[in-house]
Amino acid sequence: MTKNLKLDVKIGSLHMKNPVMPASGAFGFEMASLFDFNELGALVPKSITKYPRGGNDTPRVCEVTGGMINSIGIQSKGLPYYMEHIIPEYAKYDVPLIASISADSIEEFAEMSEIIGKDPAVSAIELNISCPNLEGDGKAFGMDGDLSFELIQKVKGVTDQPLIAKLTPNVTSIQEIAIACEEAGADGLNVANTILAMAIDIHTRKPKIGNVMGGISGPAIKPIIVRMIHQVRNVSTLPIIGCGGIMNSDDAIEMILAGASAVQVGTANFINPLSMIEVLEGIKEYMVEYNISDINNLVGKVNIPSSTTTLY
Amino acid sequence: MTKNLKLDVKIGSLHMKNPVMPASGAFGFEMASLFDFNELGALVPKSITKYPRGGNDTPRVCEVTGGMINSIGIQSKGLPYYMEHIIPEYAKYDVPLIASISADSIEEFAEMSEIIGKDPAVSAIELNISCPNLEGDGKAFGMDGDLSFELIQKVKGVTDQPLIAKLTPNVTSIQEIAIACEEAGADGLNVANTILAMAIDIHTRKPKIGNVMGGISGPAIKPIIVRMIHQVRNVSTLPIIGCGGIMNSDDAIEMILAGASAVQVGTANFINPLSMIEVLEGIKEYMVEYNISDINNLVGKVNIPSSTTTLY
Amino acid sequence: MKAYPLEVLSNVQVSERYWHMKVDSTIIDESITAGQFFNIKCGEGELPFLRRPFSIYRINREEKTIEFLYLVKGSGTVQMTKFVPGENIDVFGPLGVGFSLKEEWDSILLLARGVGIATLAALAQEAAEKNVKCVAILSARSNNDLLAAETLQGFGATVVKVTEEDGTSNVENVQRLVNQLFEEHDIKAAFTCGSMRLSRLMQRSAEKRGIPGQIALEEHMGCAVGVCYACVCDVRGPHGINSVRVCKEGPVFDLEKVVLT
Amino acid sequence: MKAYPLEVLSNVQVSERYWHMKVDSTIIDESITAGQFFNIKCGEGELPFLRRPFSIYRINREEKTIEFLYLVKGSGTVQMTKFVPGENIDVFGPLGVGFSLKEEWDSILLLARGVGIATLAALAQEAAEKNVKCVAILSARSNNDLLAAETLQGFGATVVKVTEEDGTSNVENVQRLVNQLFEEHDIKAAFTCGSMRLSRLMQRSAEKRGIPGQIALEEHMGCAVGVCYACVCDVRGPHGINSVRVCKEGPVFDLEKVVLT
Ligand SMILES: Cc1cc2nc3c(=O)[nH]c(=O)nc-3n(C[C@H](O)[C@H](O)[C@H](O)COP(=O)(O)OP(=O)(O)OC[C@H]3O[C@@H](n4cnc5c(N)ncnc54)[C@H](O)[C@@H]3O)c2cc1C
Ligand SMILES: Cc1cc2nc3c(=O)[nH]c(=O)nc-3n(C[C@H](O)[C@H](O)[C@H](O)COP(=O)(O)OP(=O)(O)OC[C@H]3O[C@@H](n4cnc5c(N)ncnc54)[C@H](O)[C@@H]3O)c2cc1C
Ligand SMILES: Cc1cc2nc3c(=O)[nH]c(=O)nc-3n(C[C@H](O)[C@H](O)[C@H](O)COP(=O)(O)O)c2cc1C
Ligand SMILES: Cc1cc2nc3c(=O)[nH]c(=O)nc-3n(C[C@H](O)[C@H](O)[C@H](O)COP(=O)(O)O)c2cc1C
Ligand code: FES
Ligand code: FES
Repeated sequence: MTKNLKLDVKIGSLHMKNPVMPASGAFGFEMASLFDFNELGALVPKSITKYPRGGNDTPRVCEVTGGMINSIGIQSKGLPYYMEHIIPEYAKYDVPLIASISADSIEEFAEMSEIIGKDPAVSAIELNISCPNLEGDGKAFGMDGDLSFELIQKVKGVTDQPLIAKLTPNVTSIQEIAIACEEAGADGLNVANTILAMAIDIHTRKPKIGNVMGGISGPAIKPIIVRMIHQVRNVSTLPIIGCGGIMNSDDAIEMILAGASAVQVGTANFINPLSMIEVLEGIKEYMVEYNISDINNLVGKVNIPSSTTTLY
Repeated sequence: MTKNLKLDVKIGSLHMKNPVMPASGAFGFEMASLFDFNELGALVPKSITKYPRGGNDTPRVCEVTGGMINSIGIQSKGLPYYMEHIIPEYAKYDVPLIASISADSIEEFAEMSEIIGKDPAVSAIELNISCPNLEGDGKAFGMDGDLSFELIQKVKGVTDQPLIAKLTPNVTSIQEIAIACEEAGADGLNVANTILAMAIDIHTRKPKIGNVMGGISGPAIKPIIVRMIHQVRNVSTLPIIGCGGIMNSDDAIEMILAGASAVQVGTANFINPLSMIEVLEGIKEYMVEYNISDINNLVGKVNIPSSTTTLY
Repeated sequence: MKAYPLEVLSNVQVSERYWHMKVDSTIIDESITAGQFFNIKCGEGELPFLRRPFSIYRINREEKTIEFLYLVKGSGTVQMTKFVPGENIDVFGPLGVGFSLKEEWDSILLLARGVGIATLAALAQEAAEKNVKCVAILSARSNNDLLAAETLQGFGATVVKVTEEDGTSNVENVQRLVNQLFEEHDIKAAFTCGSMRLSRLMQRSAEKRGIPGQIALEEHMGCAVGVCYACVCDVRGPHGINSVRVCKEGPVFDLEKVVLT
Repeated sequence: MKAYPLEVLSNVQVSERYWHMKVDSTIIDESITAGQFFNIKCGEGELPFLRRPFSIYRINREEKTIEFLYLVKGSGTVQMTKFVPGENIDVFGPLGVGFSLKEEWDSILLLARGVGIATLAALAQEAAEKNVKCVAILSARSNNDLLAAETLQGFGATVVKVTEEDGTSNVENVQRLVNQLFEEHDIKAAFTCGSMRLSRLMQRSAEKRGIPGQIALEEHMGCAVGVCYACVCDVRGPHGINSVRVCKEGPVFDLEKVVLT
């Protein structure tokens, strides 16, 4: 029965055989012995920066209710190492590779995208626009509609790769940013990165994260992300990748019903290394149970009562 | 020993004998038989609207990891009933009463504040600027710095009561809103209201909340609120009331260390009706343990390592 | 009402989906009436986050115990099955307004569906204590779910069972039974709980005959004490329809006044 | 490495703050070495959220069991005390790089503090199996915390205990002991775990004598497999200081290379 399920989804010219993939920064080839990467819809390595970076002070993670805070600081070996050693490692698999890029300026995003985009092993680029704009006021690019527009448009001009904008949830209106990215030519939207958070050890009175603040991930943020997916779906026709707090297939299906065409699993991998495989299996079972032959027929199919006020 | 602890805090001319009070909407005189209201720093009834309101469709609450979503819709009996029946009920206690106001327009906020402000039983007004601006685009007043400024300034002109602006956390920069409120003459800032969220029942495919979206409260949001308190503390000298996810005294102390002068306890009351009393006791024990004689000496005393980058 | 630490005396599975729990209520010095409920903390830690509301299934005033009958549904009730005898659990209540049996009601009809039976069982017990004749139609998916029937019979109630399993639980058949029992037993008041469909049926049938009645409602709850307005329902009042709180003005309401949707 | 469901054989409190757990490791068909660790899921539900890393305390290859010694610290370890014999727990590993005893190291000195003793115990066991002479200085708050001393003695190790209780655990005294034992036992390699202060002392002392060594580090972890870069520390490499992962390149590192802060 599961044989006839249509699970494949598209983001621009990126074609994935199923909607389940890892979230950047919570996946790597060190996991290759745990399950078969060929089962996934796509592979998404940790975000790469142009130059090598050392990352932030430890502790870089701490546990909070229903999740964790991380502030790794995008420790990276730089673009040349990435092109030479990391991409080839993933190219071994028969699954599209989505390269995630972090940069300090729009020019750097464009420059890196151009280089990475030329690698035939790469099938799409995810632009981590949640990282701070070091030439501007230090706020993330994705906190500003105009900057997001400019960034995507610039990158669009230098590469033909499908572009996924990874939005930050730390905004007043995720719709506004989504629209800006769509208008600038993005092929898909990742909703979303982590939510900025902080925890303090009341006995040492020190922040629990070396870098004081970090991003919260895990089930605690899922209801906020589901809301944002639904909001973005209402204003944009772009395929959405839902990301934030998925622990099991029910969570993934919830995001698909809210409007996501695909999902990324991050923190759950740390707790159950087989999370992604189980999410995929669970989606199939749900489709069989409810007689859904094509996953795309579930996307955005939440039943909104007509009487609902649009103000919250 | 706890006898000599100085626990009293001030917000403008509002003087509270201790920093622990309820959060609006999660408290009422139906709880009077559970503990002695006179133990609290202040009493905060549910937000009142000018006209009676029926509230939203049920279900109005649902459970999520580490919290709950609510969308009550501010069910209210209107201002005249409030003045005649609700305020006198709270006036019986020897504790300052903070009246929480929700309104659809700036004029309505001013009109209501003027009326409520004249009642001698009221000691301060909390302006719930997280509610939507029905004359504008439907976004909350507190999502826009200019509107927040205008709102507070208008209200400041019609009453001498200390004004507390209850901020919404659904913003790109809570600092910007905090500064606007301070410049407009607010006496204190409540950080913060609930975070907009959504949950879907994957079997019925219906939203778990009748009104589709609602606000998430409870420990899941605490790390986000702690971060915002810290951010606001860095840009404003106004006393902050920390609110969001406090379940016990450790959580309250964490917020105080982040920069809160007082705290509000909401959802925790639903799980443990003695939460507020236990939070207060726990704060006292902590002060004794660490030899803190005046609670004000703890406010904002998180130890930030000097090497920290200011970009997150 | 208060959050009482109550000792679990027993907590056992009584059928495929139902569990029965008895707790020591000695320390509760308030009166408890049928139809009231308790809000139970189902786990020691943070999970599940909210308490869960449960009606009182039996009140044993002499031995100072109370009993609950619960359906295992989601995270909260799954946790509850882990309560072990000897353990103290955190039980908040008694909450809300229960049933009230008027003097003149010497013969009553109960119509309960599923776990609604748990709620009406306490009423049957009270009826027995007051020598009120009690007739009950109990509806469920399967006979296995109808274990509480014996409890009601133990109280001297006349019990009619209908189930999907037997094909007897359809609205037409229940309507026929209601009509028949109203006549046969000269019913003075009607009570219902557990199904919107059956409640509407009972409301219409009682109205037609001018028979008064009461209904116990369920709604998702926040505070369970009346402060948060999470649990509202509509009832007809002298000045039109009012939104009232199931946890405070209810969970038991006059059958004729409730707006059933 | 893999997430194995392992049966708990015993889980008992062995002193005021320490617990000892033995699990059946029959299904693990990979090799496990002293110094490696497992990342344990401490509760069945969502709490605590993350797994918790624990070194192997003892490896019993014949009976196919492994043992952990753990300090009850916060939510995770409190949950672990609730594991009961017969229960299957979710144990992910073996992870990281363990100790390696070189052929020529016929006499080694261990310096462990607190729960670091658990980590070095497995090394003492391996030393015993390889007929390597093993001398250990164990430091703790109180004698009560030094229960593992007997385990080490059982492996034939010479054990010196120092505690706050006895006033013997100060740096000066430990330094004196280290110097003395280095001489007395013609130590060829030095190992340490559990205290930054003592690790620095050991690093300096070994360096002065040109003695090699290894150190087991702890750091807060996310993935525990090397993908997230949560657990980094600095080590000196041929081209300067490198940031490496405690979970992947460690937790055991060459003593002389680690940058201790
Ligand atoms: C006044 C009252 C009396 C009740 N008496 C009984 C009883 O005697 N026996 C019994 O088995 N059940 C009773 N219920 C229903 C019972 O409260 C729910 O079945 C239970 O809360 C389900 O929790 P869960 O975690 O197992 O299920 P989930 O479905 O996982 O619960 C998720 C959330 O929804 C809420 N919820 C789900 N179903 C209901 C419901 N029907 N009513 C209110 N909230 C709900 C839960 O409280 C929880 O917050 C009563 C409900 C009310 C309001
Ligand atoms: C490689 C390695 C081996 C270890 N071996 C042992 C051992 O054999 N016996 C033993 O008792 N302890 C050992 N520890 C420490 C043990 O992991 C912590 O004591 C435990 O995680 C505390 O969890 P908790 O929930 O009880 O405490 P909490 O303080 O509540 O934990 C909160 C969070 O901080 C993390 N954390 C707290 N302390 C540490 C720590 N020292 N190292 C890493 N993360 C920490 C927890 O994992 C958790 O995520 C080891 C740690 C590492 C990294
Ligand atoms: C340890 C860690 C490292 C991360 N690193 C990156 C990163 O390099 N680039 C990025 O775009 N997102 C990064 N993220 C965010 C995740 O990709 C994902 O958006 C977030 O964790 C929410 O999903 P989750 O709740 O499933 O983990 C990281 C998350 C974690 C926990
Ligand atoms: C059921 C419910 C009703 C609420 N009603 C109001 C309200 O009327 N006005 C208001 O300003 N905040 C309201 N809030 C928000 C709380 O005051 C508080 O800001 C929020 O719940 C976060 O705190 P907590 O996590 O301690 O609950 C409500 C919250 C809940 C859970
Ligand atoms: S549950 Fe709060 S008013 Fe009923
Ligand atoms: S914990 Fe993730 S790299 Fe070590």
